[in-house]
Amino acid sequence: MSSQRELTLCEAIREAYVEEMRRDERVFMLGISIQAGTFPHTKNLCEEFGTHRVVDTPLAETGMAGCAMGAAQEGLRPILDFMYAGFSYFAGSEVFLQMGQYHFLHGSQHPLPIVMVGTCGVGRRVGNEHATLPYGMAIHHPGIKTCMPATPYDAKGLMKAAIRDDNPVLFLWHTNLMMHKGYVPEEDYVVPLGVADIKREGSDVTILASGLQVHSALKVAEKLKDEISVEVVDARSFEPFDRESLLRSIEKTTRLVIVDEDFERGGFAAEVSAQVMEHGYDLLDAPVRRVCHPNIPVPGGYIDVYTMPTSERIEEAVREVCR
Amino acid sequence: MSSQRELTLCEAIREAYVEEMRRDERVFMLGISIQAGTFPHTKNLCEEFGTHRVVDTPLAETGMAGCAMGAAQEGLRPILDFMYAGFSYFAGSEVFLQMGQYHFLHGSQHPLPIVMVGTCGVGRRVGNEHATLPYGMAIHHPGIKTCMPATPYDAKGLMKAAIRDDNPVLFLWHTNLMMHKGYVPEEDYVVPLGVADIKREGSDVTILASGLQVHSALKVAEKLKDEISVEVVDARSFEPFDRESLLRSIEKTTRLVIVDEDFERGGFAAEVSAQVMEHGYDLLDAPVRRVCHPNIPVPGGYIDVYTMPTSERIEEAVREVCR
Amino acid sequence: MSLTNDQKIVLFRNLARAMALDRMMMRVIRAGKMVGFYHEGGIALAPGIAAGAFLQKEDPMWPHYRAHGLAHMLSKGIDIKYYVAEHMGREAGCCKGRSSFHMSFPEDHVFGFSGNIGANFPLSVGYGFAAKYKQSGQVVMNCSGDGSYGEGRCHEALLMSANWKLPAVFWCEANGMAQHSNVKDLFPGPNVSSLAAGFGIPSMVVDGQDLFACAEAALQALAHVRQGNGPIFVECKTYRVQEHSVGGVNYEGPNQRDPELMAKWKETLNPLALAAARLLAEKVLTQEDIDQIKADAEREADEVEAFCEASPKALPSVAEMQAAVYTA
Amino acid sequence: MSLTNDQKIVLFRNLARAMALDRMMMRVIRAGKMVGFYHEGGIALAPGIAAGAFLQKEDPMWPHYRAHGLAHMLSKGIDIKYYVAEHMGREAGCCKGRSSFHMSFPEDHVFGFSGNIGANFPLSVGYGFAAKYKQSGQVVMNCSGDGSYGEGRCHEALLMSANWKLPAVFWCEANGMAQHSNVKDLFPGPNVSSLAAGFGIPSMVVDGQDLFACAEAALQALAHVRQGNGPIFVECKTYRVQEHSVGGVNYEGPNQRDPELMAKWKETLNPLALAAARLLAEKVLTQEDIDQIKADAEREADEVEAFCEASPKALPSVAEMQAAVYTA
Ligand SMILES: Cc1ncc(C[n+]2csc(CCOP(=O)(O)OP(=O)(O)O)c2C)c(N)n1
Ligand SMILES: Cc1ncc(C[n+]2csc(CCOP(=O)(O)OP(=O)(O)O)c2C)c(N)n1
Ligand SMILES: [Mg+2]
Ligand SMILES: [Mg+2]
Repeated sequence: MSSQRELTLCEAIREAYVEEMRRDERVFMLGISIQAGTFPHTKNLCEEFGTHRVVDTPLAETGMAGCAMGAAQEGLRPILDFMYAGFSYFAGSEVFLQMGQYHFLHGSQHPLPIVMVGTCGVGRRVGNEHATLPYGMAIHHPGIKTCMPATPYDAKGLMKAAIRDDNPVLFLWHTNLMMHKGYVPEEDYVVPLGVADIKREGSDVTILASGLQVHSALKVAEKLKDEISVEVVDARSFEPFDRESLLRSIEKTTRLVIVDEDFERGGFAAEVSAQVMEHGYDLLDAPVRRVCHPNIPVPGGYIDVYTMPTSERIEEAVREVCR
Repeated sequence: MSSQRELTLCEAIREAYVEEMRRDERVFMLGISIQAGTFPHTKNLCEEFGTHRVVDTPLAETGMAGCAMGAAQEGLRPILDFMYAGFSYFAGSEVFLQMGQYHFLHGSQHPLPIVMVGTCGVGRRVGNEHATLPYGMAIHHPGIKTCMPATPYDAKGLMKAAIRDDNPVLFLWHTNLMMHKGYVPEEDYVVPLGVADIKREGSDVTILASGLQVHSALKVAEKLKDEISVEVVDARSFEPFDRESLLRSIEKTTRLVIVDEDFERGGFAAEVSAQVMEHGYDLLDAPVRRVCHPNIPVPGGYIDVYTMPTSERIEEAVREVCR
Repeated sequence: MSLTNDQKIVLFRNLARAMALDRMMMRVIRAGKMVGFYHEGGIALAPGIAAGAFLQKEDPMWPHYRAHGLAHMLSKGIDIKYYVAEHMGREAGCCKGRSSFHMSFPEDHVFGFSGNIGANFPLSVGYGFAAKYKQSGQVVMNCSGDGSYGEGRCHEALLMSANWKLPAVFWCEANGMAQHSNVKDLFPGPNVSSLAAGFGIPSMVVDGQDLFACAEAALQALAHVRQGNGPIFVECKTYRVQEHSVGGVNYEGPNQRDPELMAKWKETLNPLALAAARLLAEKVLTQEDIDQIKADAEREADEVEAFCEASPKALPSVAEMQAAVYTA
Repeated sequence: MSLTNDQKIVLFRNLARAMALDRMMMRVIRAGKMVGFYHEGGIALAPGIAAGAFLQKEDPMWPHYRAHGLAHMLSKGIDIKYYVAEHMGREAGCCKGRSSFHMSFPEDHVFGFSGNIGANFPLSVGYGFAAKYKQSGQVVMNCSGDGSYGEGRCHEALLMSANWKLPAVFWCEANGMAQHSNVKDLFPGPNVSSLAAGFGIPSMVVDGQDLFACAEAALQALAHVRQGNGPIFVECKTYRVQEHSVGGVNYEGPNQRDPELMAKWKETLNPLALAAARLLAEKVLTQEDIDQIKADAEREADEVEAFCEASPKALPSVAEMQAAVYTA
């Protein structure tokens, strides 16, 4: 037994790839410089699967995205690696307007099983295209599922769910978590899309977070534990979003802080706040607060760590809703 | 005096172009087939301004968007016509990630005075790319101002404000309003970006709407006038958004319905709802309701008129918040 | 490569059918019975017939959107009445009445459409990639207009196809126009197929009014591709004798197009008339045969229209549609 | 076109400066004093020096991102210490410490950067368009790598530039690599400049290790462009003798690159050594002059580093930044 086996988040994702590619010959990967492995999640995959299933492409994001869509229409199950998720904007029409809408608009006869992956997140001092987290944009567009793990365990399980899903899934992770270690079972398991996870129980206030911010939230919960009992809900998946679990948590705590590293305006946090307004208004004892990236471009330099939702900003919001 | 002079919305926009192009030689237009005039807003502009200021481009949206950005960096003031606003997704990186962020990321030394225009909106039975309203996506991305007029008067005034603004502005209009007629003064006037307009006063409930939906809201207000006194606030500009005017209205009415023809999830309506949660929680006597395009791709066929926010759906929401 | 008489007759019959359907679509849209757009084919349908003529059911095809790909699809053997029904927003529509101008025939490997011109290019890379991956022997017929070659997506597709030697035909139906612009004002050279050489892709230019020349070019291109030589580019020169889309202007830049020139083209360059003359001269068909084929084509078009009108308007509930966004 | 001795000396000095700065950047990033990425230039900096050498202040330039465009910018006469300070997140940074690897010298018509490779192409269309619109006589120097020519944006830019005869040089620094791929696995031919012909754009291929050959090519290209002949494509063949970006692997596809080959290139193809040998042979400079130039370059690099370190880290408040998104 290997209940203590620890992998990095990248290794966990890689393990999911390997298991699913063994299981299903239709699964292949394409992206820029994935054979060499720009990031460890694709490292040495060619050794087992060959260059025809782990395909390096030219710098050509629309071609890559279209290749994935067309191959999916022809019965394959592509994993499309954008390297940095922000590069997906180069294929804006394919990724946000076409991929999720093709199935419905064509009479729901032919789903497109595509997984798009990319790293993203603030705090690496690289700014803009290399940091942008496109999930706020993705959830706005019908037909694309979107998720982001906070732990290696969730990463492997969500990735397996994504690869087995017949719909397009945008699977993101935070650059600062790539080397984050944690327990990952060797056996086959799936973390379903659309199921949130209570990462810490509490009774005074709920923090909804995802990815790296789950860890910031946990830090705040730990710090405040003698004063305020904080429940940390990991959204895990933005679309489908597990509203029920969140409402159950709020039923208990009556207070909500949403932590979202993406741009605040018109993002995931706004959507959740609006949904809670509509479905949980009577549960609340204080207005929902958002802690997001401010509405400024993601700066590089030393600044970007100050614009992300820090533990200080989260703590402040928690104290405010508990006042 | 011509206080009764009526123009269509397209004519009003065209008049703004003409006046601003006369005033400022740096203003030019580019787009696909704008010389012939795919839509009347550019009809015959070449006669006065020549083909060097009213420029037809190949089908090449990234080239067009980049051309506008580069020309703006070199001191010109481009008006970039995407024809249908949904085509802007082909230049997703330029439009949403670069254009609004260039100024800030480069030390706020050199603004980019660009106006992007496009028609959009549900209800023409053409579906998807020809209907998609990209303002929900635009407001999510810092640095782009975004507006949409409901009347020819506002169209001329907002367009002049947009052209004179030193920042990128995405100026949209609803396809179904292109031929909508209304009073437009001959003289020079500006409708500032970021100022909402009360299109009808009321005291029981506020409807926030924009574009075509202002007219649906007005219809509902008229229909309900003996039962419920509806105030119709026209957002006019999504970013900057005039939160103050909205909050003043809610202070009076204590109830809010947001009508938004864009996809519901993570859109403008979600953002407004979240802001009202944060800044107007104590003003509300009922939870805010959204009436939006459901989270499905914009269908074509006869269906799309059933998915847009109809008067019936708006009325239902109004009655619900007033219960 | 030369065509058999039987092949010529099929091609001719299909062109007659496509042109009759094109006229029917015009009647229908003018009568207000169509939802969405229609972009008349006019005398530009020979290339589409040729493009579809020699494909197997399994060979993926992206039809050029002019005449909404009716020529391509019927030539490939698809029963297009379900697609016409789609244009009329009917339950019988191939997209369940949800799309207005998208087609969907996944079993015939015609997977759909997009309102964004140029969307075909990246998708065709995927079709070709899959063919190679599966070693299925499929070939890809990627049809679009000369204007579409402005989009950078064509570059990425030409590049990937050439680099991976994908089995794909870049089939360009060059009518010299793109919406309200003359392509000579948008492209710095006489043929957009000049792009192919930069990628080492062979190309040919064909008279798009000559149905049989187009068909021979298609055969030659498909042979090249099926032999594993990688992609090929075929540019068929044709004409637009009417406005871009029904109800729009017929301009090029700020100027109206010359109506006399278009009338002359219409008269002298009708591909069906040109093909009929050839078949008569070669004694492949008699005038009676030809008249019969044309009459059959008209009747078929009427039947398609009647079929569509008999189908109820598609008006699913929002809940039904919400359940149709994802597959389970 | 031949170069004067004075021109050769300036070019040589600037190459020495750029290579010293490149080494300094490597020291700084390895010491953990840099924020963001650095992509070492190594022996690939001669093309950048040539690209910037003959431009006027008003001529817009997009520097290739390798060695972060330091060579291009200093050659154009820009005081790059503010850009280096940007890399160190300092208040003296040309973007106020907000960008890590973006440059901004609007008065020198170098307007910025983007982390998306290929963003240069559409922007350069805008620079060229504006030059024509204003009849300013400006020319555009649009520099990027061979890998960047995968992006469809290059197609749209080549097309528009050719179509409108814009005054633009497409300057390609072809090091045969793109991240962890060999360009021969990404492009189906020996030269990406083969793309130019499809648009009727003339092109040339130059030895990128020969500083003076690059400079002569730049002069020739600029003369072509300044005479109103429209765009031109120059491909400089060069080498990458280290990993793509500091800290990454040095692979091509699944295989490690050959370290011996790279070591040999480094030894035999150093453009500064090659240029020095020429200048000595032609008696333009003595060994002492050369040593002095190199020593000056090292000193300058140290001074730049010291300047940056003296500047405080930029840490504006969120409120300050929010006020900086729009201009009033
Ligand atoms: C991305 C995008 N840009 C612009 C348009 C508008 N548009 C539709 S068809 C067309 C012209 C296409 O020309 P071509 O490919 O030559 O086909 P043709 O109409 O001549 O047969 C244009 C500009 C569009 N639908 N999508
Ligand atoms: C749109 C986009 N895709 C991918 C990348 C990742 N990337 C950065 S540099 C690079 C290689 C560029 O190669 P080339 O243009 O030849 O320049 P070189 O590094 O060889 O000098 C890649 C793939 C990116 N930054 N942007
Ligand atoms: Mg055409
Ligand atoms: Mg390279």
